[in-house]
Amino acid sequence: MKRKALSVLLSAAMTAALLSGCGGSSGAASESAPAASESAPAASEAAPAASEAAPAADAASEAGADAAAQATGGADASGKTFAIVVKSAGNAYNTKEEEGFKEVIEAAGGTVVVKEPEAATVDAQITAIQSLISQGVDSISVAANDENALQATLEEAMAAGIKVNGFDSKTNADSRMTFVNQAGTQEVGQTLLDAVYDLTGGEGQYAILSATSQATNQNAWIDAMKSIAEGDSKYSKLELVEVAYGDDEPQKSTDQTQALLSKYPDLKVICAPTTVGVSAAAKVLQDQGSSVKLTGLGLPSEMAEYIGADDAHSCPYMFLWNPIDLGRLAAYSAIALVNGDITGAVGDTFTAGDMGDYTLTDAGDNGSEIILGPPFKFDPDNIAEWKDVY
Amino acid sequence: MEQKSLIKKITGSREALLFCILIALGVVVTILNPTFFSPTNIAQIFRNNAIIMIMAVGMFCVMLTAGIDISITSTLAFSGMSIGMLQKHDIVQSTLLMFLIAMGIGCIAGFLNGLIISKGKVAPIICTMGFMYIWRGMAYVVGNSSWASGEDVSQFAKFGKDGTAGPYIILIVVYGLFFVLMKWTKFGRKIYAVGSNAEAARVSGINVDNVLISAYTIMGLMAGLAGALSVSIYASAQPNMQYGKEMDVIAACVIGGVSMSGGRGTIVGTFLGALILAIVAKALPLVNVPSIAQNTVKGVIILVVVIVNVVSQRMIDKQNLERREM
Amino acid sequence: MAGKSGRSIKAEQEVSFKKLILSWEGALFILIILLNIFNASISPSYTVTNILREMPKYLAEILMMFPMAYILVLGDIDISVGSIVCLCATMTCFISNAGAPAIVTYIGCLAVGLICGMVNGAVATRFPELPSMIITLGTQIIYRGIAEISLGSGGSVSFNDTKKIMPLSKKIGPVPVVLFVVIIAAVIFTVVLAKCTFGRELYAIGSNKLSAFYAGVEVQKCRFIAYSLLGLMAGACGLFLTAYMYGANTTTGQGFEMEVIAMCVFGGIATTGGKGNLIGAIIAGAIIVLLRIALGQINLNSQLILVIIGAMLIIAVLIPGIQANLKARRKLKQAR
Amino acid sequence: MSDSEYILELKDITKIFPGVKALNRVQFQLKRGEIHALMGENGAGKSTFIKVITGVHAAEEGHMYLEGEEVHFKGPKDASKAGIAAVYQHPTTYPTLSVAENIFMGHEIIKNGMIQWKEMNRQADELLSKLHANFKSTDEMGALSVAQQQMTEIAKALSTNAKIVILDEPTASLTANESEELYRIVEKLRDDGVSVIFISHRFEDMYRLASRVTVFRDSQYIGTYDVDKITNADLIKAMVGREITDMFPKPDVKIGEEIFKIEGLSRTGFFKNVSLSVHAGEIVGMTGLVGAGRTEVMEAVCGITKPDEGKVFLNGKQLKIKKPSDAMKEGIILLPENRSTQGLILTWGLGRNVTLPIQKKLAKGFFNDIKKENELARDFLEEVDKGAVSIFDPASSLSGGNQQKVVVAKALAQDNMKVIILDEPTKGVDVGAKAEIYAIMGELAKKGYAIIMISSEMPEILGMSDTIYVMCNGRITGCLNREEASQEHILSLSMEHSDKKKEAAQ
Repeated sequence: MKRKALSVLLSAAMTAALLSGCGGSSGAASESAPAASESAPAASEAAPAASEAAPAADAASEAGADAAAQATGGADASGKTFAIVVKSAGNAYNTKEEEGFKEVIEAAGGTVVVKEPEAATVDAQITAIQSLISQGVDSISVAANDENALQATLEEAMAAGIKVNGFDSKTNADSRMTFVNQAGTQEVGQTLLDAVYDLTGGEGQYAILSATSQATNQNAWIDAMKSIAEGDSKYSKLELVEVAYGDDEPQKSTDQTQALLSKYPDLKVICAPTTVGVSAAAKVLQDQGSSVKLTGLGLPSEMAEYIGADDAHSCPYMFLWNPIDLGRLAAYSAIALVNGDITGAVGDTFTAGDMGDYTLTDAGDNGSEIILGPPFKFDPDNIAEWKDVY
Repeated sequence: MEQKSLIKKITGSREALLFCILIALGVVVTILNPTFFSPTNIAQIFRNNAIIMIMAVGMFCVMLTAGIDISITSTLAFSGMSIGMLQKHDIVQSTLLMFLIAMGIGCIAGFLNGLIISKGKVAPIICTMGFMYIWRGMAYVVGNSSWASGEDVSQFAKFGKDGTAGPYIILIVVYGLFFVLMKWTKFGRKIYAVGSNAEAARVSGINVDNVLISAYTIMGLMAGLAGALSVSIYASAQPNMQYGKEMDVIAACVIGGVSMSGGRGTIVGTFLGALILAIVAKALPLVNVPSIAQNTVKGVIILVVVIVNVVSQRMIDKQNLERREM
Repeated sequence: MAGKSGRSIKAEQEVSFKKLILSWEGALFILIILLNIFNASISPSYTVTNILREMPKYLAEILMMFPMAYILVLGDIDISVGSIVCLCATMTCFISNAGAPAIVTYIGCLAVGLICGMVNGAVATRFPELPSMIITLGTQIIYRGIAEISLGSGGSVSFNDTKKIMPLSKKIGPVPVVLFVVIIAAVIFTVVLAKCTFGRELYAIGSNKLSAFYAGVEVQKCRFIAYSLLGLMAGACGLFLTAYMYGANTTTGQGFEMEVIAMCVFGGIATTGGKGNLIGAIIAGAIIVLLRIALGQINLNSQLILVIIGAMLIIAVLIPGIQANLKARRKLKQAR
Repeated sequence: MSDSEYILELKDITKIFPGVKALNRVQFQLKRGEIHALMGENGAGKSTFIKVITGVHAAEEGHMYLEGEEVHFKGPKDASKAGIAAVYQHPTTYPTLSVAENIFMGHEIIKNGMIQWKEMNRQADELLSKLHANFKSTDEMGALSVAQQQMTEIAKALSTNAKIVILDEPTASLTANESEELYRIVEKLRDDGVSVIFISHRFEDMYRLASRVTVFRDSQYIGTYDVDKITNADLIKAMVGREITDMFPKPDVKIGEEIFKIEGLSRTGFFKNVSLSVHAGEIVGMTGLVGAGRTEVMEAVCGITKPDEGKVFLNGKQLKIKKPSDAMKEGIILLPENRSTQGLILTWGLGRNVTLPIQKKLAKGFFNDIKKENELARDFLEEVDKGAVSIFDPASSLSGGNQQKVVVAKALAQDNMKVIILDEPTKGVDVGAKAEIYAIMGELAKKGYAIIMISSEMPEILGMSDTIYVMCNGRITGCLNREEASQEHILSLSMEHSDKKKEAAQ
């Protein structure tokens, strides 16, 4: 009998431990709790990024409350709760998006809920969104891990009166009201292809190192590159030898890069439109002192090591947009949706604070999109400045 | 007569068989793509798989005791992220210290596993499953949603840079050390003894709990070392580092002939098993098998190797029976 | 003890209410009540409607928990189920997109799962020398590999016509269809394990394979059935997941095997076989799911949730050992 | 060296396990250079006592003197350092390691911190040749027979240069001539000045070897006797606590028609061309060396393994048996040799164990009929009269003899039983329980069942069987009836073949 009493005691102790454990950790996670009062560090960190494409501009002047006042631009989000669902936890790029999102919503007086799924899978995102529906948030901004897989869940959210917009990585038209696109697909394709054209000197072999084979964005960009190359005789001397997939894993990306090098001795350029792949490839090329050059899409902080004009660096230049701005624009569009300024129809316009006015355009999939702007070029001249930003 | 004994030796010894498979594999790939057999390629095979190979040594010790550890890549991520963050925030920059810290963290993780498994009588797979979640979560927590990138760890990454001897030296030292340790020392034989028959070991005065704890601590140590090496080789530390690779490590051991029921296996076999997997991973893109099929090929190899092993064992048994005079 | 002759052996088991409450299942039951109070106090959104709405994905997973319990009771383990889910979900989409009617799609999905389970079972029974962990490690990689190959570049597929799978994600009132399926499965699987001859055979095999074989239990047949059932239910899980995801991709079902095994083990089913029951596993599954829902609702860091579940798992498996230890010590004292 | 008469002396040893006193103020004295038998029923505390001596268990109370000086062993290592080596009842070997490693485990030959494999193998081979072993130091332990493993264990004891060697039931799994070999080795040890403690259930072992015998009963010390001064009956009385009048209660049964017949059964590598027949009420004894194929024949008959050729008839009808349940359906019941790994599920209650083979028969559809099962289990357990209180007691809580009776109850519960095969039914069973099991066999014979008993113990083969088949090297080398059977005859038949082989080799 005493034994039995013991088991109850133990289970009670376990529950107690759980209680205290949760108490402690929910405190630690206060960044996402509704009553978040931090603003100073986030704002100051975001300050240099608040400027758009021209980095040298008035960064310092826009700090703190000043930025907030300007940012609201009449948009009022007080009393409303805005949720952001990124692709996965523990990814610096995602954190930057959250940062921008938070800055705008908090300046407008709204509450932010950040959801970082435990893994970059659809079902982790479904779980997160379902939880947000329960909490009765006013808007959800989501960077989808799969274009179609969130449809059922997001439809449910919309049916519950929640405004849904996508950003960074598209969901299909049925499961969103609008989509904040970091850059037009064609534009990215064109930019990358031109970079390849430039680095090869107009002719020769190049390869692409992508993320996973199902990555929506990468596939769209690669398709755009291919179709542009086909359609323009300017690129006729460029030969795309292979699209390799590094699964956004450093090890596999490394393997794949090395395989490309040994398979194609005449290779001139590798184009890696993914942040993990580009840095893995950059390291391989630089370590080996290979003559193959690299370009693609990468985070400046990750790539600073490898960007340089001389042969000691593997990447002369690369591109990316500002993930902080992407987060901010997602926030502005969410506020506009919640306030009814836009409905998600093509042609709607809204003001994104200091970022200016944006118009919803046709995304080509029966839905609308908002394009942040052209991708930004990082070269040896500006990389030092940007590597500390994101 | 001599020839016969040679054949017998090959079929009788797992290592010799694996070595033959390895050679055959190398030859086939080289014929299909001559660039495969180049010094750089071979060097890359070792360098890129140093992490799996090092952890395979620890897994070998654990599997010898009839255990298993599926928390290793989480331990790797936790130790790797820890030193990554230490560098990012410029707290520690010494390469040696980095390795020591990572290995220390690994040791603690391994020790906890060993303690719970031996003293708490918990099934290894369950205990390590719990820690798999815990350490992976801790890796995210210490990272606080950021990662250590090329520039943060640039100093440290010099150690594992392509072309430097660092990773190879670590590989050679680890395998050399454990080859001696497992075969020629009392400590190594104790691990074998516990895995072969824990009850007998207890009766003959071996402290079984201590042996288990040391085996898991070695595993943790290796995972920590692999964590540091991984940060150095890939010049980055992310919380999802090497996710799911524990299965590759187990597969390497199993292909290498380490028995899951304990007490059987050699360090050479483990090495060859890891090498076969490494060559397959390296060779597939070279012989134009789409990388998408890589997993399937890997799975098939695992199954084929273990089934062939069983079938050949049955055939040997049957032959022995038929030879028996009546 | 009575004298040698005329002694009669007791054949009635004392059923005590106290014993029932203080068993592992009883402790879990008390825990789940406490947990609900705790959950409700930390999350204002912790309402029945919300829980029912958030549950389906977990419920689909729990469908696999029942046969997984069988496998664990047998002393085996199957780590390929996550991959079977992926393959089934993928094939469901292909079958449906090829124009098959709804019913054919459903059956096709279940059939794929069943075949995967049967392959596991066939290898495991044909080569009983091999540890099930190794076999299913191999098939785990192969099944997901096949899904990856069939998905090709793009790595995901979605339904052309989502109407076909709509009935599966429907709700009757606030209650999702999958909950009814889970309840039916729970009743069948629990009763079979606890009350039927097949369940008894599973326990016999898990407790002592050789004794069971000598006693006429068809060990390999039972194992084959258990693996097949697990495959079938993994198919069912995949089917429901596609209904919630309108498709499938290469990460579908990733990590499910460990979550499902964790539920069983938390519920008191030992991986060494022969121990535990489904009632414990069901309560344990509910505890884990409800805790995840509540912690998700207060937006706790998703990784911290995993840390908590990992810690719970370790504590749960440590308790019986500690308990036995204390008991032994007390008995030693009494004997002195 | 001390001049004490006793090399080892234990006084008032008490050992407590959770809930039970395993040893209660036990005494023991071992003279220098003697072979001392330690006897007692199962559960009397002999094995625990040995483990106290070897330091595996620490005694709660009492003193232990080695060469007249008090010693306290903290673990098995201390004992082995002090020159005490033990060969346990179940060989505690490492099946995946080599013979040499098994011998030198714990005291490897080490130079500069490195194990000297060559030297170890050489010394191991030396030891093995001393024991006339027919295997090498590099062989894998798991591939050896039980007797060979036993021999390795003895080599291990020798390798430590032990002063005291403890043998815990070393002959339990050995056959007559293997035992003979063992006796020779033990005597040689004694002649070399080693003191030996010898635990056994077999009286022949004791008479053959020991000069003195100590008896334990119910965890208590009963007495120490000179072997040549105590009668068999007195010894049994000391062990059992009561007198056993008739050890082999073989009833006079009229043997009926032939029920069961095996014709030309063969399985490659195990047995060849085995034929035998059993009549109603007949007890057929099967004997021979361990490894002669006796168990394997019966396992093939019962569907445990598949024979390559041969026929099995029941009541003149040829049977097709592919799996154990087929045999059970036909009414052929096997009581396997190893209770704990083959016969019972130790963690289960007795009732569940008894009804496992018939649960499907009792079931209502798919559902277990638990009420009926429990009643039936109780009835049959009462029939064999074993020492349990409830059918829910776990089988592990019973002693070896009582476990065997549960196995018998399990067989009896199968109502269609026609042929019953008992494989070593009294192995490791104490004297009292042995007699009860023989009585049950007698009862079964009276009821007209056909009974096959596999046994290595000559007394029970001679005492219980109507017909005796002797096997050697996979073949039946002789069939004797009760009258013509004698120990010498059986022994010569069971070694016939191997002798021939030896001759051929020479």
